[in-house]
Amino acid sequence: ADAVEATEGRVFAPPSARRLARELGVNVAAVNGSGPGGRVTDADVRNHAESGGTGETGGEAKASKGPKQVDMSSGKSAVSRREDADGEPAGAGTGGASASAAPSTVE
Amino acid sequence: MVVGDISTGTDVAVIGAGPGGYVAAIRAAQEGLDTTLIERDAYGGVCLNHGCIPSKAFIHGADVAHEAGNAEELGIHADPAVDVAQMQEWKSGVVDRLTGGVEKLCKANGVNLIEGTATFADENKLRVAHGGEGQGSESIEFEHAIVATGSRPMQIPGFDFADDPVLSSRDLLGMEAVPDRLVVVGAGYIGMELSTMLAKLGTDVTVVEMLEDVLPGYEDDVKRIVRKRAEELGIEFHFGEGASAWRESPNGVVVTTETEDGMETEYAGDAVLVAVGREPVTDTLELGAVGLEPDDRGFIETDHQARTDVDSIFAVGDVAGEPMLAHKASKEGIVAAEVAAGEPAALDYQAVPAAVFTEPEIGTVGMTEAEAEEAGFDPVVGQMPFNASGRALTMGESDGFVRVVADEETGFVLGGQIVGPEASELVAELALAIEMGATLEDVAATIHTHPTLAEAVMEAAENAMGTAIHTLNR
Amino acid sequence: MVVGDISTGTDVAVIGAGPGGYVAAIRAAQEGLDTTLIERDAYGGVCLNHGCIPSKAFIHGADVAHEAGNAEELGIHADPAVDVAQMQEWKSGVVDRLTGGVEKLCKANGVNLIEGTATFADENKLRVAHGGEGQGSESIEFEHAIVATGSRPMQIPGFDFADDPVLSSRDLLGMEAVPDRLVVVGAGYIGMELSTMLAKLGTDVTVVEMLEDVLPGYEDDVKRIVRKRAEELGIEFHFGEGASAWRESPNGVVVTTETEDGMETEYAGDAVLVAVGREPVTDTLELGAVGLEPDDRGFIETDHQARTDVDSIFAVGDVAGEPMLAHKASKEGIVAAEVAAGEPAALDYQAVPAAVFTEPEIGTVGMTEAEAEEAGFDPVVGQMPFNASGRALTMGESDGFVRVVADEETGFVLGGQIVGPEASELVAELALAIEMGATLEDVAATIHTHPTLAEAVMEAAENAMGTAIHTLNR
Ligand SMILES: Cc1cc2nc3c(=O)[nH]c(=O)nc-3n(C[C@H](O)[C@H](O)[C@H](O)COP(=O)(O)OP(=O)(O)OC[C@H]3O[C@@H](n4cnc5c(N)ncnc54)[C@H](O)[C@@H]3O)c2cc1C
Ligand SMILES: Cc1cc2nc3c(=O)[nH]c(=O)nc-3n(C[C@H](O)[C@H](O)[C@H](O)COP(=O)(O)OP(=O)(O)OC[C@H]3O[C@@H](n4cnc5c(N)ncnc54)[C@H](O)[C@@H]3O)c2cc1C
Repeated sequence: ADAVEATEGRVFAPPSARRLARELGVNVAAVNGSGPGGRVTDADVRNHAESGGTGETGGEAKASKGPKQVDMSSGKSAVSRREDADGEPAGAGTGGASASAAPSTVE
Repeated sequence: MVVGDISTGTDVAVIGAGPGGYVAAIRAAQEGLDTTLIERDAYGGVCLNHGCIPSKAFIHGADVAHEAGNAEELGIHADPAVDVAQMQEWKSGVVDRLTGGVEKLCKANGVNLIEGTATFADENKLRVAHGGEGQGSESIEFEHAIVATGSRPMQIPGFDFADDPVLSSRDLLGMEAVPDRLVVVGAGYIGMELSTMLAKLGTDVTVVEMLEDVLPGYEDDVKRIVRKRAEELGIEFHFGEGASAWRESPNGVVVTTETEDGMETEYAGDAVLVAVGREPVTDTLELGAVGLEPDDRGFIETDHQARTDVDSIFAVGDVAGEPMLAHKASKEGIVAAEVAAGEPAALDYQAVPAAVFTEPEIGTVGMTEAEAEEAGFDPVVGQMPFNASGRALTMGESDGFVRVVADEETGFVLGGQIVGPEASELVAELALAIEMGATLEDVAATIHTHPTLAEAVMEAAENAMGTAIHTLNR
Repeated sequence: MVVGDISTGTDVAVIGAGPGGYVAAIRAAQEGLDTTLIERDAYGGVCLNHGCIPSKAFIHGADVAHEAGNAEELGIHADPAVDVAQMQEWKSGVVDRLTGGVEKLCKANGVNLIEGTATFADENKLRVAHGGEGQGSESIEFEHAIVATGSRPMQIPGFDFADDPVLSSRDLLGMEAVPDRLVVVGAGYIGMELSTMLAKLGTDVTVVEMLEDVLPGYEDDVKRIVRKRAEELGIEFHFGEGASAWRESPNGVVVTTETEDGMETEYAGDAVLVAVGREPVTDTLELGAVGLEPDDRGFIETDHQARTDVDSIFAVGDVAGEPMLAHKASKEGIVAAEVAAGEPAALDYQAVPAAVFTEPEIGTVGMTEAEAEEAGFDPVVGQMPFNASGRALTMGESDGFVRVVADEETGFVLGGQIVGPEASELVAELALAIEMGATLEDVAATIHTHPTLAEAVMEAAENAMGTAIHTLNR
């Protein structure tokens, strides 16, 4: 549990994606979201973890915003991680559930 | 062509100003289209004038009176006298305010309003006959037409709404006094809502229903609670009996029912309310002129963009099929208007919530457990009874529950069934959860205000996950 | 060590059985930890015994009576007599049922329950003193302790709750009769909820408040509606005056207030209720034994996992800081229990909703427009007044509105402020929207049942997008 990080400021990722991030030791604020407005999905978190990203706080990442956002570890900008979120669609790999895309994902 | 016929052109002609039509017209105008809305009766359609709104106003009034008269346990001693004529007047005030609002909103958005009955001349032309005879008519050429002509109460053989003691829901909602005794034919949602309301206002209600239970389409444990409460209010149910005839009697009417194997029974009342369903209104339209034909049940068929088989014509609301609900009509109206404006809109919603304003209320959205199974999911179900909810108990309510249905593997919320206080409101959160593709965990992890009924939604999600605090997990 | 002292060991010792503690204990036990819950007074803590639950029960009772007595417009004529002693008995029944439920749930989940006052001996040991003198004590060795000792009403100089006519919220909620005249010191949420409730039950309420308005922390347009309705109920407000002294008088008490520039005024009542805030309870714990010291305001500081500076000790609920709300306490309790069990849990929620059960209710969640600006967003705001809501009008309610605050660029919902009927329930949908990272479009595109108050949430989102149907868009 020591790897669990605090993310201050608003995070635009559902609770389930935030929990996954904690489990994988990823700072969700550092993940570039592929959802509408940059919303972070489970797949985004997994991609981020697989590509070796962990604790960076994404100063530029849309997933987290607000002045209180504190760089908890490396200070690397999430911009450098942008290539990680290579077009994985929101809700990818969710089996048969048609409910996996929020209204705003339909553009 | 009739002499004196004026002909005008419009981008979008909307026929019928119910929640399907007026919403379509406003959105079309917002999209910058020249929009004309034609209504032959009253702005707001059935919903505002004879349906949702007047029924809920009376139900609220009946609730206030009933609750106060039955709160001895809470230390409240009252014997409310209800002046139904006055309640009617209040209800009419509410209706007038809302229908006036619809008219104002249409105008403010730049919608042209025309009073009259529209019929199709061809695929791009309507004829509008104004009011009574000799009031003239006009032609309207349109790029797109949106048909939103709604529905009317169904009649059954032998029961004609033209006869005084045979009441439709509309007749009943116009009442100046409550009947002492009423026979209600049909235990669907409209029959149940009105019966419950009347029972609270003091009417002896007898409900006859062809099927074996109330509220077809709802699950047994949901029905049971509503039926039990209705019975406690004094409503008498007779299932498996179809109304076959009625006759006048010295003090009202006698309704004859028949079972499948021919057993007849008679029930007496001051009048008989027939609430056996609603049928789409297409006979006002001369659909033949554009080559459209209603389906077996009388609906106009439409695709995922609310288009009919005729490219220039959309259909929305009750006339376009089930569920016959105001909010489904409005959604279709919005989509039709946006498609007419060239937007990539579609009827891609995941779920249409529905409410029944009985005692207690029912709110449902998405799939039941059985439906989820049928759809190929491996459903997991969580439940929270209101008798374990702090808020429910402080309201003197403990019947009912919140149930959440989800996909076991992914946790996605697939549906919810709520029966209990404010169920109609509580279902909104689950509707959003379904549309968002939220998981049980998402709902469970969202902090819910204490003490509220909405906590039960969270708790039901936790129960499905095996982590509920206020119920025992399976 | 005291002679006869038994010593037992436990994985998790939870101190205090309020909504912070009992929830933590149940979750810890669910996680498979050996869990011991120590409570010195009553299961359920302040919330169930003297706070949320009894206040909402009385508020509901007062509402039923008041609504029935003021529904002439609806044609309902009633003059309810309220037997407050009976209402008290009903309320106690509700409380007993819920606190009994808490005890049962703890046991069913395998939590060991101990009655007594816990104090720290060291970082892994508690001393528990049972009941009165001579009842003995025991020691409990723990792996982790969760402090959930809650809060108590604050006193102000000169007003001692030990004096009979000086009432705390707890005293007031134990009343067997309503006072004819009451002076209330403090117009925060507890003062306002109780004043409103009493006014509905017939008390002449005079509220004195040091600040210049009711409900500090809420926006002006929210406060205005609640204050106006309170005034209509006959509540008299005196702002900018602090209560400085009281004395007995032949028929009750006289309370003296003082303005900033020393002007004194006197107000008479049967008694005086002091509701000026609550302070954390840490003095029961001997925190010094583990080297912990409360902060300036008396709270125990914790991190994002509810841990104190001592590794083995967590603190949750009112004792761990603002907002002092039951549901925030429960959330912290769950997280502390999960962290103690080795789970990667954290207090990473995005928003804590809050409700005020005044007339009408207030429900808020997330950021206000000003807070969003401060946080660096470019907020866009949408609003739907309840006087344009069909459901609100059918309930005879038209005051208030739903406001949604979002980020202009991304559309993400950041917050909501609701004042109006059922605001406490309606805010749940916006809380889910915020946690999910939903956009305005997500909320607007979700079909909402007609006619419900929840439609106003959708409409407010549409208003922010410039596509509202039932309000004029800016
Ligand atoms: C008692 C009762 C209670 C109900 N309660 C609810 C509820 O709580 N929630 C809910 O969602 N639904 C409820 N409904 C159903 C709801 O009223 C309908 O689903 C809704 O009104 C459908 O809207 P619409 O726009 O399709 O048609 P309607 O509201 O039926 O409006 C159609 C309009 O078209 C006009 N029209 C028809 N033909 C022409 C023509 N040729 N030219 C011009 N105008 C024409 C009609 O005069 C009418 O005004 C209730 C219905 C009833 C009867
Ligand atoms: C009138 C009123 C109305 C309220 N309404 C609401 C509302 O509507 N919604 C809401 O969210 N909040 C409301 N609150 C606030 C709510 O009651 C608190 O936020 C909540 O009770 C905090 O929970 P807790 O678990 O932190 O502490 P508490 O509920 O205060 O419980 C602490 C428990 O610890 C016990 N304890 C203390 N020291 C020891 C010790 N050393 N050993 C053993 N036991 C100990 C106490 O006896 C107590 O039972 C209201 C409060 C009041 C007074």
